[in-house]
Amino acid sequence: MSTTYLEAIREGLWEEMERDPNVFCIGEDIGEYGGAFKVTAGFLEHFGARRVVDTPISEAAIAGASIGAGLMGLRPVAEMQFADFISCGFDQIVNFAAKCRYRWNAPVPIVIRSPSGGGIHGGPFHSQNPEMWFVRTPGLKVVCPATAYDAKGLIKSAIRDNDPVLFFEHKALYRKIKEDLPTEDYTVPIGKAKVVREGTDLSIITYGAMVWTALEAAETLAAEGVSVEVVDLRTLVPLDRDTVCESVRKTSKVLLLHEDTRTGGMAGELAATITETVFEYLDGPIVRVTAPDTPVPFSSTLEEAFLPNAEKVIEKARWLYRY
Amino acid sequence: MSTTYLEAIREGLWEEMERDPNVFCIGEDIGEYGGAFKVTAGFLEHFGARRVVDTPISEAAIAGASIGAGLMGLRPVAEMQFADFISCGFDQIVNFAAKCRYRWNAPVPIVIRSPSGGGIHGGPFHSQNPEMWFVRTPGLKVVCPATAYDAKGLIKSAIRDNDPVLFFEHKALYRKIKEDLPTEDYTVPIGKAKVVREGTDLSIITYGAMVWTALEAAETLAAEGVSVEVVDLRTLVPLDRDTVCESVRKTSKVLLLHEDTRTGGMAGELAATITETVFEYLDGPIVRVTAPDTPVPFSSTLEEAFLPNAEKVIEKARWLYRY
Amino acid sequence: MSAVHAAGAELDRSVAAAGTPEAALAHKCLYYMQLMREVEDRIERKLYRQGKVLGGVYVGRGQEAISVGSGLVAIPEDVLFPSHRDMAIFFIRGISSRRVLAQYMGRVGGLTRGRDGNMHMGDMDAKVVSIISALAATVPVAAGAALAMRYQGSNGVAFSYFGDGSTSRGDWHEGVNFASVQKLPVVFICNNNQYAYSTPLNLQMACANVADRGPAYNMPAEIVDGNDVLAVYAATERAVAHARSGKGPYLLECKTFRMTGHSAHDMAHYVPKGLFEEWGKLDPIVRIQQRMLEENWATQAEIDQVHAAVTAEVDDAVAWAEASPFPDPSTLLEDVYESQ
Amino acid sequence: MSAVHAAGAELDRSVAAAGTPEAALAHKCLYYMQLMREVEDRIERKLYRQGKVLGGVYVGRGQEAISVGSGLVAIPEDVLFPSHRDMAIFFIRGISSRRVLAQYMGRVGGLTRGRDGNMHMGDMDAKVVSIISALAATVPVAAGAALAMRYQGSNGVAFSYFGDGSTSRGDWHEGVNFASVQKLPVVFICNNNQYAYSTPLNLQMACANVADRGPAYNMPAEIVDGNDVLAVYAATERAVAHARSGKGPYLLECKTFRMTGHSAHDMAHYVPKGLFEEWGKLDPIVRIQQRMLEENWATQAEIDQVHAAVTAEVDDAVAWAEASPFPDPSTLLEDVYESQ
Ligand SMILES: Cc1ncc(C[n+]2csc(CCOP(=O)(O)OP(=O)(O)O)c2C)c(N)n1
Ligand SMILES: Cc1ncc(C[n+]2csc(CCOP(=O)(O)OP(=O)(O)O)c2C)c(N)n1
Ligand SMILES: [Mg+2]
Ligand SMILES: [Mg+2]
Repeated sequence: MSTTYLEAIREGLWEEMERDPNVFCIGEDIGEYGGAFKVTAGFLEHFGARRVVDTPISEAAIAGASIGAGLMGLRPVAEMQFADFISCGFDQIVNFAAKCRYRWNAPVPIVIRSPSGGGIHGGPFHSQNPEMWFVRTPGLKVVCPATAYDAKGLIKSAIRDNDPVLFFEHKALYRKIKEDLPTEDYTVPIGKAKVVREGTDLSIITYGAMVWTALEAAETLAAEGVSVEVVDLRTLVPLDRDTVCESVRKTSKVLLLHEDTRTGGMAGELAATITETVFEYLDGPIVRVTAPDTPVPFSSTLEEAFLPNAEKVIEKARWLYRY
Repeated sequence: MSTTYLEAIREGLWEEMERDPNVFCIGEDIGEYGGAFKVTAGFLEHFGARRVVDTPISEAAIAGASIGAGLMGLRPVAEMQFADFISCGFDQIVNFAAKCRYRWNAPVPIVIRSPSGGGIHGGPFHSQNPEMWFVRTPGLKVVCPATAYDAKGLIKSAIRDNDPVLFFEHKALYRKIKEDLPTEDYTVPIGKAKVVREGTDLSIITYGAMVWTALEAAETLAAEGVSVEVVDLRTLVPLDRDTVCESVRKTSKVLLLHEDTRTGGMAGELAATITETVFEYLDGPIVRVTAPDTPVPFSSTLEEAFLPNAEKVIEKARWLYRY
Repeated sequence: MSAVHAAGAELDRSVAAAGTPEAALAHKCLYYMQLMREVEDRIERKLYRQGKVLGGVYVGRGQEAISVGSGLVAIPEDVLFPSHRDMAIFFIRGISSRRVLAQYMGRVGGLTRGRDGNMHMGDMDAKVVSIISALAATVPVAAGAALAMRYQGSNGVAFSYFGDGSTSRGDWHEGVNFASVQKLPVVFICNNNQYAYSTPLNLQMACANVADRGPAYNMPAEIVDGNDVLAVYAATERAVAHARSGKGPYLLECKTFRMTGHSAHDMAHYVPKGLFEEWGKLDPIVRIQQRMLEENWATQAEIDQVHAAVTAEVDDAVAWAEASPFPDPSTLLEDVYESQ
Repeated sequence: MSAVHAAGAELDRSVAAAGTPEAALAHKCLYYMQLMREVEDRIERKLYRQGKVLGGVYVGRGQEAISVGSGLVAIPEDVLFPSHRDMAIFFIRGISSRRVLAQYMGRVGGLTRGRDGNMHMGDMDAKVVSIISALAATVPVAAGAALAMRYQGSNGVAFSYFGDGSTSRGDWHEGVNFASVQKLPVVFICNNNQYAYSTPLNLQMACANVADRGPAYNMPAEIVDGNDVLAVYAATERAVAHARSGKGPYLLECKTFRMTGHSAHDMAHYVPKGLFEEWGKLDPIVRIQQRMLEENWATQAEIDQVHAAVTAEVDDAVAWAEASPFPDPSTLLEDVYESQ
């Protein structure tokens, strides 16, 4: 039976709570209501209020209480109702959670789950991709799964990880994609990218919902005789630089793709990594396809123009291929 | 008479308050005490409590109240006691201030001054360089002056600017550098980089305190016959991509330097900009010299190892020159 | 300000016809409450279901007395910070139902020109500041506006609106504390509708009333029946008098009930059914109508006429909004900064 | 736990010699207050001036009764969250003055191995959680630790310490609110020393006492003389009994005065001179000594002996700390993540 991206996360969380009594959930409206997106639907009934902690509207307290519980040896999984509200608990994450181990050897094994991304007419405050705030903060791990399989495997790894993990769930994927999942327990390692399509002419390096955009573009380009390799980073920190560079060595042409806005986005880090590591292999400029540097607009006409899509990727890829 | 970097900011702020009755200061301990670094020493006596507003320990309220006053047509200049505490008022800055104009055409002409940077044994919470959190957030401008002249000219431009400006003052420069300043009113435009040393072999692109490190390295390298061009970005947003690319066209070799940690740092954005714009001019890998991906350590031995310095720049530059 | 409303003529007429100031006030209250109810009904029960309104839809059905009763106290100098359930504030400040509907439909005629949706809108000319999604974020911003008004020598007051759940946020505390230390002219107006999304009060706060938080800031706090528009009006007058006279902020807790789910997609299964019935009997529009009849401030025919006028106004507004174009994608990059 | 202290033998002896539990408690209090005073004096007045301690130095001189009187109430299960003026907590939890001094000097012998400085230290084995600089950030973290203890079936209580100024922060409010909604076992202990850096109380809060904030959370709040170590001890016993019994958090406001500048570089010109004199008379160490003499809990010779033992302990600790190496730069990249 096929499992959606949302259901995969739900299952991963559920199984980890069954497996380890130290795992618990905390967040706004996650109990009786089951969470804004229903990821924890049924959890309260099954696990009880001790392990499914509904909180006041207090993102700093959600993050802070998770840290406190993590320091005490529990494994809290906190939910931000939308990734856009993570900025309300920001200091706890970037200054408290991120630096405890480094400063006084105190592990903070917490997971912060955040539905992020656009494409659902959410407008400026329900569509953001805030991963780079955390990618640039040493001490945090950052995970952005693109598939149901990875979402389940990575949420499990995140929960078992002994460092603070930011887990970004692309909300447009929640109910849009599904696949058959193994019935037995499995994990996907944090820090390993995956070549999701092999190719020889050009590499698209991407993550999150844009993996699907890249695959769509690759399909069209294949018909035109352009062989595109697609690398799904899966984890942004730690970054699997080896897999990225390996792909560049193979194709010599790189298109970096993300839904996040351009300036200061992940593409920058990738471009720097590539030029400093495999510069000699490059056979053309490194090209970026990203959202422009604006807030996420609400209206469909604008949001469509704002979000990267296969067309935009194809156009840039064609140009790069011919370069 | 020579003016320090700190005194230059103080003068710029003072003159703007004299010039425009809508300009006022707000922050913790900025009144009678004159601010943690004494940037506003004497302001309370001269301008009175109406225009020098001491606040409770409430960074969100400092940012939020500044936004409210800015919406009403005033020009608040807020002080974060240390840049490290800006994460406590984060949501106000990245979601409120940054998006008002875009969303409902409401300008938020505020300046947030923050002493940032290491080298003063401040440890993990008094040494951070948080500029990239804001560089990646559309709607904010980000300014990082390196000299007393620029500090004064840019604080004035920031105050006169009709968009929210994050103004990072490198605290290690406060009393370390000085120069003669013009006696007449002047400004330095936001968004314009400056070639602070001309060269032909290699470009170092940098900003903030690292400009001095770059110049020191360039001096040593000159003695070895390597002609280094040093570009001081001065403003990170808007980014003067033209000046950066112009320098690369000239030298064909680039070393990117910042005090901020490596992953997700400004060097990434620069590397991406360069490879997508002037790839053909590149005659070697783009090289980064940055702090490593750790919190800022306290002990001198570690902090020294952590911070980029002329030696580290020289070593990389030599390698690149020979490449 | 009524000129911008299609039904403005009817409002002016009925206010003028009212015998006493009290009756005139009641007429105004009825008009704005009816208008808010009608616009929100149209949005939530029609346009949203037709797919013409996208994104989140939050309505203030049953809570109209709060924004209307308090908003009508505001003078032009005052700056208002409505929450996501205070639509009437926009109408009272002269923003037409046309523009509000266009906003919901993502059209250029909306206050954000399609850049943002629903109640995420503002207009500094009308002195209405847009919320951002992050709850209570406007609270310190309202304090800053109040600081600015005192700075500028204006006698304006900031009206800061929020729900019960929003008082849990750090920004709420920082903003209220700063306002009270600085004795700023702010009235803090809480719509305590007993739920925050699915979260009931007892999971939100340990105190019995939001007003119990007043003493923490040495700030007077008053509880008022939030479904009685004239009571809200009177209490707001007290609050505003306090704030305007320089005595500092004032907290008004309006007890009410959210007669809907949190937003249009939420069926509110978590709310005990009996509560809807109980509070349904206290509907603020029905109550003001009854009062108007009892006090002879209006006849049933006049009351019906208000409803008819409002319905006609909203029909026109919907048509106007639907005729307003979607934003041109070529404008995508505009307005992030003053000049690009 | 006294074994880790060089002067532990003297402490054990004097406690054992005390005739009554009260006298024994007084001896403990004196020892820890003296030790904190001596270590801080050495740091601020000697090592800092010699350039051997770098960075910010904040001391709790004159406030020792608060961390000592409350910290001695803690049982091993309890988790403590000291503020930057609560050094004695570390000693009470068995962390030696050697390691504390090494911490200040940035040596590997410090609790953070030179990675952080001054009071930014913790040790989960001793159940002491490190502050971060951002004030009040530990407040929600303490609530989380309390949640964990209840979850784990422990009867531990979280001791959350902070200053008057820290109560202005949003995190403080969110943490206290969450703890009170969840009825978590936390005692919130405020050292109200009347200043936050240069900021006096009246610019920090509009209420007269921090305790006035209790009702906002339906939380008992008590004011105690923070310069009377036995009074602090007794009040903490009440607070802890409440929290440990499952009734939820308790707020203890310890009135005191900061007898120094904010940090070693601050001359506190903004503090009216008279206040130092006035509060100097209420020095908590002098007061417990007087009490001990009055009550015949100790002789002057015994009191002098405590001081001598503490001085000797600190002499040894300074030497030990100075002998501890600076961190090896080759370790620079370690410990950011579990495995690199
Ligand atoms: C900081 C933040 N966290 C979470 C949300 C999601 N959210 C939107 S409205 C809402 C409930 C608000 O409750 P309340 O303040 O009582 O206002 P009401 O909707 O009841 O009028 C929540 C949790 C948000 N908008 N902002
Ligand atoms: C969020 C934040 N803002 C500002 C500071 C700078 N700062 C350090 S201590 C201090 C004063 C603290 O006052 P209080 O809470 O009363 O504690 P006290 O020092 O008086 O014990 C300030 C403003 C900080 N550490 N954190
Ligand atoms: Mg509510
Ligand atoms: Mg204090």
